[in-house]
Amino acid sequence: MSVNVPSDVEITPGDSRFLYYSTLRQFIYFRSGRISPNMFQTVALSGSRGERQLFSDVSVTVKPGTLLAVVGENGSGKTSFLRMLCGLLSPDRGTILWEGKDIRQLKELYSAQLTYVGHLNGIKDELTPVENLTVSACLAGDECAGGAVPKALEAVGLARPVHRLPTRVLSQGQKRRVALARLWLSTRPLWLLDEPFASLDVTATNYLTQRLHAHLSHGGMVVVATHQDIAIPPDFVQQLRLTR
Amino acid sequence: MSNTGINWFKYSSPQAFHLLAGRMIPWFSVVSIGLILIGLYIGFFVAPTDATQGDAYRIIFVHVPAAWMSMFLYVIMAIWAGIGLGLNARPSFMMAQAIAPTGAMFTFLALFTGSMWGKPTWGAWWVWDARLTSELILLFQYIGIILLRSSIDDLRRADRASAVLALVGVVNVPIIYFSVKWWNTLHQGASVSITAAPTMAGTMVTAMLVMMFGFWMYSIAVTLARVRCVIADRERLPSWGKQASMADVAEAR
Amino acid sequence: MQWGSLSDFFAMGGYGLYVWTSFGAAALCMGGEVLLLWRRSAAAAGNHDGE
Amino acid sequence: MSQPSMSEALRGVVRRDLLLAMRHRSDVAMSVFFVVIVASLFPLGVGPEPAVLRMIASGVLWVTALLACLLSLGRLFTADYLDGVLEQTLLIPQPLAVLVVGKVFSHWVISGLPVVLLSPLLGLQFGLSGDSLVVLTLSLLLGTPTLSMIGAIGAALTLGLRGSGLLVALLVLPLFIPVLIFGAGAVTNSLAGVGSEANLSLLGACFLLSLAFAPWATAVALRIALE
Repeated sequence: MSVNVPSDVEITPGDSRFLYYSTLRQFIYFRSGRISPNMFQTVALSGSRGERQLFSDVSVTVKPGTLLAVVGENGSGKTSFLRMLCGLLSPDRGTILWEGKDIRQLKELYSAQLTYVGHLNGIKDELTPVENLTVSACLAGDECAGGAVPKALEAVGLARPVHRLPTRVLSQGQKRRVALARLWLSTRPLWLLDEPFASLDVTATNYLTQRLHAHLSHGGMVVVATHQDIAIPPDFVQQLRLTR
Repeated sequence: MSNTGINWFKYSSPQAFHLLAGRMIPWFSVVSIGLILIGLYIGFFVAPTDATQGDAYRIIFVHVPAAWMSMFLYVIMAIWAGIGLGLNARPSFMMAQAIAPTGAMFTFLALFTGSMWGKPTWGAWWVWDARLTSELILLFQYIGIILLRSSIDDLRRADRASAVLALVGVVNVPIIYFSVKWWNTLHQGASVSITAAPTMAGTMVTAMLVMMFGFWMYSIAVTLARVRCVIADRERLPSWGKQASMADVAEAR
Repeated sequence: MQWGSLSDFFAMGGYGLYVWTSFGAAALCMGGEVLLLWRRSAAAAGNHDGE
Repeated sequence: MSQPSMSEALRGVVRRDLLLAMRHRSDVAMSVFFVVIVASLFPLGVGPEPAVLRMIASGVLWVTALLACLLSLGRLFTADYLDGVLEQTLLIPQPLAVLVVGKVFSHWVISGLPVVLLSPLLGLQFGLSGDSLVVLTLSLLLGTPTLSMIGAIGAALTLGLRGSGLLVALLVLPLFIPVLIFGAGAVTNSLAGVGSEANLSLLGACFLLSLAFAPWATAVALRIALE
């Protein structure tokens, strides 16, 4: 059970423009109660699936304005790790801290801080993209009124005529775009994305990268489980490799 | 085996418990056999023949303790399940798992001996009496819990899901009892009643109580033995898991 | 002791069938459970030795 | 923060599920048709004797309602589980038990309410009249939501398991028994002229009790199922 333990990797974005921008944005977020100058940590986190050990003693800190790329081969527990960070899966050992508090104590208060786009799209085949997005954004407490939803769908490159089709008839990539469009509505500080680039074409990948970049420079935090490199300046990125 | 990162030592040590249970089982077995033998002796040779029911009443020496244990074990199982859910403690889930089959066995026994008693006394193998009916439903619940556990592969989920079901069931048991009782009295009146038991001789009560304690000790012994099996079974699993993960690695390369 | 003879004891005042079936079932259930557990734990122990 | 209030979230869940049901009207129609056909089978099996039919009416109609609820339990969480909506539902910053109430309510509207509305008609088929028809409808109105709530626990526990359809029946039917007894008893009593208030208030008690406990137990079971 050998484990790669990246102990608290701290990233200080070197770009001066970024610093200025993110400090300002963070201040605004902070004042609006959306984010505090704090972080998201896991402490000695261990997980298993069934009786199979996936990873152990993972301690990592995600600071505002940084992206944590979770990499590892298939079956190394990336999805489990992400679900654990959401609070969907409880770790065998260790704790997950948000602003220094255990997320198990925070419960719904913590859920209100994150947007999770999982391996499954979480959209209904029978509903149109607009309906899907409206309902899920309203339920999650994101902006869902008026033109926000169509605008978000256009931002991921879904043209107006597609908005009114049942999602069932869309392609895999288009469905993925609908799921990811939630990120254009989300004002949550923490985004947890499981293979967001899977089945996306180059254009959509660019849109998403830009969106992630914008979120980071607003002082947001992103955790991405991914196989591919993300075109985001390495200053913003730290990597966590899960190994058995 | 000892060093495979099994993470269930964190709350208590099942291995120590495994040993302890192994030491306790003989004692409980001996006491149980002794009590049951004494109970049978009193029941068959000391207790007099009942004036109204003849010797058929002697069935209660096994029927009543079995019925008692069936309900008692359900409550104990639910308590272990509740502790397991509350504290996230694996050993208590194992206890709940170990109790269920014995409880189901006693429930079946209570039903079987009940109908054996009912035929000569009431003239029918089965009567939709409140106690019988709720006992039958108790059996369904035991079976449901065992089936639910066996159809979930993931141990952690199996533990917790069957614990939830056990707790829901424990709320349901008194409700069922009273509902059936009221239904019964509303439908057919009190033509048949087992609550009006004949005043029992002291020796009869003694025999019944001794038998009950005997069954109780038996249940403890059997549950401990089964918990040992459960621990042994689960202990083997991580090694399978390890092999499986090795296979995965080989496949990935 | 209210039993005159062994056959009296087995007859149980005419209820022998019911009484002995009940006690037989109890013995069978409990004995069977013990036997099954015995075999299961023996199998588990055997596996342990094998490792 | 612009968090939706609890009632808004509840309405959101209900609206989505009802919208989905509207897109799947045939599902609703099927459960209605099932009830009608099962209820019609009994006179064919038992014989057309009006006195006998009147005697068995309450039991038959109640068991039919129970089966209809059971059959539709599979729809309650499975689709959401498979497309990931359930996962997202668990992450909604509201108590999960409240959202479960929303899901169960829409399940009841789709599968229970049609049976309630249909029951006077079916009661007529069985020769019930006047008072007992009212009592039948009322007992189903009080009882079917309870069935949906209890059923939700079973549906959540067996979520994603092989053979879950059969398993859920085995788990849930014993828990349905009190509701069945009080519901059918209400009608029988009204036929006998005894007065059905006691049974109806017991049904109400069952409803309140399950409203207090079942959503919570379902929420726990859902979290377990999604681990």
